[in-house]
Amino acid sequence: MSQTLRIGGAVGAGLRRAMEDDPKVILMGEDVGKLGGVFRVTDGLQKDFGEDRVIDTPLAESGILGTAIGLAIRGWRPVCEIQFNGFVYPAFDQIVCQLAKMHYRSQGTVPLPIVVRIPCGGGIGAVEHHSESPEAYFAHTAGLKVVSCSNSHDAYWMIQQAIASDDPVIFFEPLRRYQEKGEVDTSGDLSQAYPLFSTKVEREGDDATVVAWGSMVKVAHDAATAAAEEGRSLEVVNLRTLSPLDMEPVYASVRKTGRMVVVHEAPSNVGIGAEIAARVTQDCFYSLESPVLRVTGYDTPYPAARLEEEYLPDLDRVLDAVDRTFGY
Amino acid sequence: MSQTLRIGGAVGAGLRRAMEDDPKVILMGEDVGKLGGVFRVTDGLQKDFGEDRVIDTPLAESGILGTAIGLAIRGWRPVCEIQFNGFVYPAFDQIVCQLAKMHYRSQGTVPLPIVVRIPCGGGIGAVEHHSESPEAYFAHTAGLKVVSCSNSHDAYWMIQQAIASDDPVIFFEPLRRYQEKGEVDTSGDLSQAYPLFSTKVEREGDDATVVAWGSMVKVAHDAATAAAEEGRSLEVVNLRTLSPLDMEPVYASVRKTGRMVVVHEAPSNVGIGAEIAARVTQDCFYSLESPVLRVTGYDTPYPAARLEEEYLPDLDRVLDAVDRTFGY
Amino acid sequence: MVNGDQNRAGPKKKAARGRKKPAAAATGPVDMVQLLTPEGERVSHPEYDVDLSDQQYRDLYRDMVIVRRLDAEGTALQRQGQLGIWASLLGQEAAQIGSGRALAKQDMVFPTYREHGVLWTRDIDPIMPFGLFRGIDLGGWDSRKYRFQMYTIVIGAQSLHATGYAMGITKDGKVGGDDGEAVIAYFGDGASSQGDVNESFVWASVYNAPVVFFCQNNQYAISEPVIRQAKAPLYKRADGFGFPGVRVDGNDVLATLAVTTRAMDNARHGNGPTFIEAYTYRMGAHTTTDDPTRYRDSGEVEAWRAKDPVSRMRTFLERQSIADTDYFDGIDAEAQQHALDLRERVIALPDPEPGAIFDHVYSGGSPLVEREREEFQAYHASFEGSEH
Amino acid sequence: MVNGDQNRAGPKKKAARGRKKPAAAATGPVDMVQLLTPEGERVSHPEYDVDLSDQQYRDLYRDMVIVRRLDAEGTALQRQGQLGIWASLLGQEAAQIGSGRALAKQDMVFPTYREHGVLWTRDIDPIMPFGLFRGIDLGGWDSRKYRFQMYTIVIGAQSLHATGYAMGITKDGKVGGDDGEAVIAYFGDGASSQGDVNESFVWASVYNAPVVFFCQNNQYAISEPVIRQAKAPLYKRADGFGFPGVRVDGNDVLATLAVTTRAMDNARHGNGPTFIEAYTYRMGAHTTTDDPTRYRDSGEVEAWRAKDPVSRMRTFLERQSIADTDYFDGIDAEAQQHALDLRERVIALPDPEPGAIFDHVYSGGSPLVEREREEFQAYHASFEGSEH
Ligand SMILES: Cc1ncc(C[n+]2csc(CCOP(=O)(O)OP(=O)(O)O)c2C)c(N)n1
Ligand SMILES: Cc1ncc(C[n+]2csc(CCOP(=O)(O)OP(=O)(O)O)c2C)c(N)n1
Ligand SMILES: [Mg+2]
Ligand SMILES: [Mg+2]
Repeated sequence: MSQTLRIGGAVGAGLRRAMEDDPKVILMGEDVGKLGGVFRVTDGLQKDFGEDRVIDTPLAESGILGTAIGLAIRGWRPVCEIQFNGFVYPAFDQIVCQLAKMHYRSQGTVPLPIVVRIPCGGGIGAVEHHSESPEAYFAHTAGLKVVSCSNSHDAYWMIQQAIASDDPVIFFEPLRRYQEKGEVDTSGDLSQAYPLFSTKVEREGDDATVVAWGSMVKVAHDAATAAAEEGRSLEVVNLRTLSPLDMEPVYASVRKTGRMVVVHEAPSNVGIGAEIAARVTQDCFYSLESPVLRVTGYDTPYPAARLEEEYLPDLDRVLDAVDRTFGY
Repeated sequence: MSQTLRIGGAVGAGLRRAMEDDPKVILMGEDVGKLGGVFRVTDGLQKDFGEDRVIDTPLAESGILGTAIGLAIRGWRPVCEIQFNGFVYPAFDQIVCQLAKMHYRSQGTVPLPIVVRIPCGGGIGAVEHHSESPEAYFAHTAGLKVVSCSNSHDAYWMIQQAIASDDPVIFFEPLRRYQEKGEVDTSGDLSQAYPLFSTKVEREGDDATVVAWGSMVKVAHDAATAAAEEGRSLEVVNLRTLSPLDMEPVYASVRKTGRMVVVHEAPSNVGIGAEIAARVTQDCFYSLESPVLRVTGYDTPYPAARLEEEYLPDLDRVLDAVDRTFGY
Repeated sequence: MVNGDQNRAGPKKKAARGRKKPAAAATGPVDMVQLLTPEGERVSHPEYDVDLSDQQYRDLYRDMVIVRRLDAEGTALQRQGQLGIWASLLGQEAAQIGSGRALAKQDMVFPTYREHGVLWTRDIDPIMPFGLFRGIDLGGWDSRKYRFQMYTIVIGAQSLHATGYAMGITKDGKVGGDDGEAVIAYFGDGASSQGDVNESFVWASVYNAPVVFFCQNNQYAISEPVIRQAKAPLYKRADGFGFPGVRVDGNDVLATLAVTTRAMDNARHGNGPTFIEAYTYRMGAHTTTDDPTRYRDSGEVEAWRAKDPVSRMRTFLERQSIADTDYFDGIDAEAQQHALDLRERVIALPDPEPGAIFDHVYSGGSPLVEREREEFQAYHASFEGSEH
Repeated sequence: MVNGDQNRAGPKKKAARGRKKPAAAATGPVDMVQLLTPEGERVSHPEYDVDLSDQQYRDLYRDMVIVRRLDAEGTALQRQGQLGIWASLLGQEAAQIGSGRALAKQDMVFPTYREHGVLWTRDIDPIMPFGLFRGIDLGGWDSRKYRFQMYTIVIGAQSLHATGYAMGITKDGKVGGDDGEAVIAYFGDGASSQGDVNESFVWASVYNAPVVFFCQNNQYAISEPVIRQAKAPLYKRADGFGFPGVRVDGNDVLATLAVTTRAMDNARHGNGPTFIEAYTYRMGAHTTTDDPTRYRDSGEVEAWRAKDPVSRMRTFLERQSIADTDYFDGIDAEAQQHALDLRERVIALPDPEPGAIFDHVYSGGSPLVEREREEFQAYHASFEGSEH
């Protein structure tokens, strides 16, 4: 079975299926109920599953995460929505000190199967705090798993896999791509879907590797298409899992191409791009024709909306970096 | 003038001098007043400067940071103490969304000269949340400056420089070294002190470079001493500033030695070691005889106290990594 | 800029009395301070009153009409693609003008993102926040100069800043007299759930800070009715933290003025914080991206329309013969003029230079940011002449 | 393990009456529920009472003596280097035993790091938390099995967990009858300032969650007296959030039992949360690393010693002839036996295997952690035979 769904709709469809499959799955967040979320991702779910399973919470993110933890201890499987990326920080303590550590603290006796959904990244002309990419904070936090979907098919399956995971998962959704449509193969079940914590080579190429996730995957594909016109063959790797990283496909790719560019919207400094560069350099030292280069948001706060086009990595900046890998 | 001071005492002496020099400097935190802080760093300051300038706050870290921001807007220069590293997270939102961004948001009209003092790292046999090294979170946050002192002299001067900075500074203190004594040259003034945001080569060597900060600097020096006995000459670089990084001395060192090991207590994944590795690889690609290796805490939550000796980088692990850089 | 006669309309100490003091009719409901009923009737309250000249009454009306008109212009500009988003104050004019006009020059305001009306009362060019909503800056004003902080988007964060600022006032010895300074912190009903807001109550109480918490309970946090935030009336929250809370009819500019004036005076005289819950209603959408028909019915909206803050004031002015049709028409025309002027100037606001991304990250600079700035410039220079 | 006769001592539904119901003397102070004065006099309270058998009175005394003795052993073990740190409950025995004995088997406890007394009432081997204080684990127990959560060190965090758990009870349909489930969340006076604690009040109220917030106001948060946290009495906090708050004499085990029983029953019957402030005193140091002489004087400590929870209960038992010297001596001996047994077993607790660092980071595993585990093992193997 195949369906055409927008990415936002695919997350919603995945949530719906997870709720049907497991009566313990509940949704919590600001405006997720009657409104269906500010992006309508949870549209219709409260109507169909009731206020008991789709919960409009008070406006306090620490409260959302903290009560979700209590609910999970009780045996529920909460999926928390953080309305925008920049509003996850009030919950940071609960995420870093409790959500990430409970399983370890309890010697494995108290898992916390909680998913935290965060619309991520910029590009929609929003005001401050609505366009950030906070994934590095969570990837640096042992005990959390962090993933990012980038197309409808992945959105549909990855959200279900995240919910089925007994580990807490920070689930990033590519905010500015919510409206983009794609084919979703809804047949089969979770066990048949591409594994959640696995990276995927989405386009094969020989000359250089472009690694991306979330909103930037499309940019990477566009760059590969443009490069192909110029006779350069780029391999596009969709990271999908940001923690733990699935490095083998990345290593395999760079061993083939010898060159790598990592693209992300977050600032470069101490970002996930740095980790990939460090690991690739360590494990593929003699395969590298040039250092791993990063194309990222700049090391500034996210700027005013009318500057974001300059701030965010785009096709040209990716191609420019690819060119530079040939300059070594 | 030279004085022998413990590192904790040197921070205290620096705070005292800053308070004498500028009546706008105030201290805030849990137990910083009458008790003098749980490590006695602020001992005697409330007695001498009064409750108005040394403030025992309510037990709420977001409140400490949030009110400090208001006080700074009013023209005060708050120095906030976070009692232990693991308790900074309730203040994370105020730090990341407000402290880091106000100057940018205001187009430079509203500086926030706030220092956040955080005792950092493990090694004291404490319970959970008392032994963490959260510096990567802050270094990844544009708008913050992040430094780490590692000896008495630096402690004395760096805290004063941090307070004098108009930018917000996250100031890490090497918790397990508070009691270690060192010479402090208290003569001169701030303008003559070694610049705050500058890295320092503390021991010259030719064969490999060891980069460290905070508590790990001593480990690096010990490793260099041990290596010297085996005929290997290590250069020890004390990073001091974690954001912005001062990379030139690091590059210069690796261009000389060709090999580098970065040591930190925080987990490796998306840590500052990754950033250093990525930048060194990019800017010194042809100087590297081997990839930059990292010796760090493991990618687990900080373990129970009786496991920390195994968890924390030590002399042997550093030497092992140095050996491995010769294996490429 | 057209921002004319803006005398502070707070209760005068020695104001010439108006022609006649409007008669106070029935007593308002005790659990909500009211001095002007929805029907425009002046009522008395056992504890609060205002003593205003006709001119002051008219000024309050004028303020409300103008900020409503400017706000409508914000919405229109967004619809026309001139703004990225707009957060309308429609329905909350009395709460904002009444509280704003209660402030003294030396007081400091910590707003949310919706306090365009309060901003107006500070003699600030109303264009100031439009850079934020247009996406050309993040606020970008000198909040100390204007004694009006930048808009805060993270819900509740500013309540702690306000409290800290107020603590600073105390440290400066600037409380205790009529010329004392005080702070007002605005936030919404939704914000009352945030840890930060509750922590600010702790701090304000413990340090007896000269701060007034002004909560506009407009009944909604986006789609969520206030019942999702609290079972008890919000104003009751304060008592348990050790300072007084009061609920005022937030659609009654006179009551809001009276209650806020008293609270600010208490603060500036060293008597500590007050929590004010202004009971009002967000007549429009949460912001221009919101569709309120998804979560509330028109009946509710209509019921609140009958309590409109502007029309009740107009009825009052008419009944008391404080103003006539000519006056009202004049104000409407003035408001229209303000709006047209604003529109023109907003549309003319230039985009920032691309390199502005790198400005003001730090006061003391950063080699990383400077390196990125240089690379950025070199990169852009490489396109010069190309079609990029 | 020696953890003998531990019948739940809550008010019996159909308990055989004791020989004589102890006479209630004067009425306790109304702002603090008290049933037993510091002098051991049984007083009545207009709203609260307990109806206990002699055995139950004795059991409460026994509980307090034993947990005090075990606690002293914790302190001693730390002094002797067997523990990294110990957080003593000295002085808070009545608050912990009274509240703990009010719980039903099906109830769930969310403690801080100091609730060793409550733990005792749950029929849990008192050695359980010693792994944490010894530094061999981070708690490490199955909190669901014991219906007693792991100790929480981040101040206030557990109040939200407790509230969420309670919401889950409601979702499970497990409220509304005598067999309903309820939750008790412990925290300190200092914790009352944390955003999380206040947010948990919001949540509990809005969802009418079956949770009791039990705040042991032991007058200090490390060195800071409660006046640094609040101007108003803490129990008043609840009212503004929409649920009842009550202050109980936390050194009175009977009053604490009575008040907690009522609150838990209300919760389990679907009547929502209660906030209990147990007014008590931390007689010892904050933890073994603390030196309280730096911030409080002995006079204050002595004044509180006169209100000791254990001795007032002993006086009561003596006066009412519910127990005699033989009994007391027997309890002391039993407590001593418990302590010696505990000491022996604590000292015998083995250190974890080094590789335990890598266990249980994830339920579903992680290639990074596994790689590090392997490298760790290879690295350690390389030292084998060496003097390392
Ligand atoms: C910390 C945080 N969480 C979520 C949001 C998204 N958000 C913006 S406004 C709003 C509702 C605010 O409601 P209220 O406090 O009542 O103020 P109002 O908009 O009604 O004036 C929400 C949830 C935010 N800005 N900050
Ligand atoms: C978030 C956080 N901040 C600071 C600390 C350090 N700390 C541990 S106990 C304590 C005082 C707690 O006081 P209170 O809540 O009254 O509990 P008590 O220790 O008196 O039982 C502090 C500040 C902490 N554990 N967590
Ligand atoms: Mg609202
Ligand atoms: Mg206490």
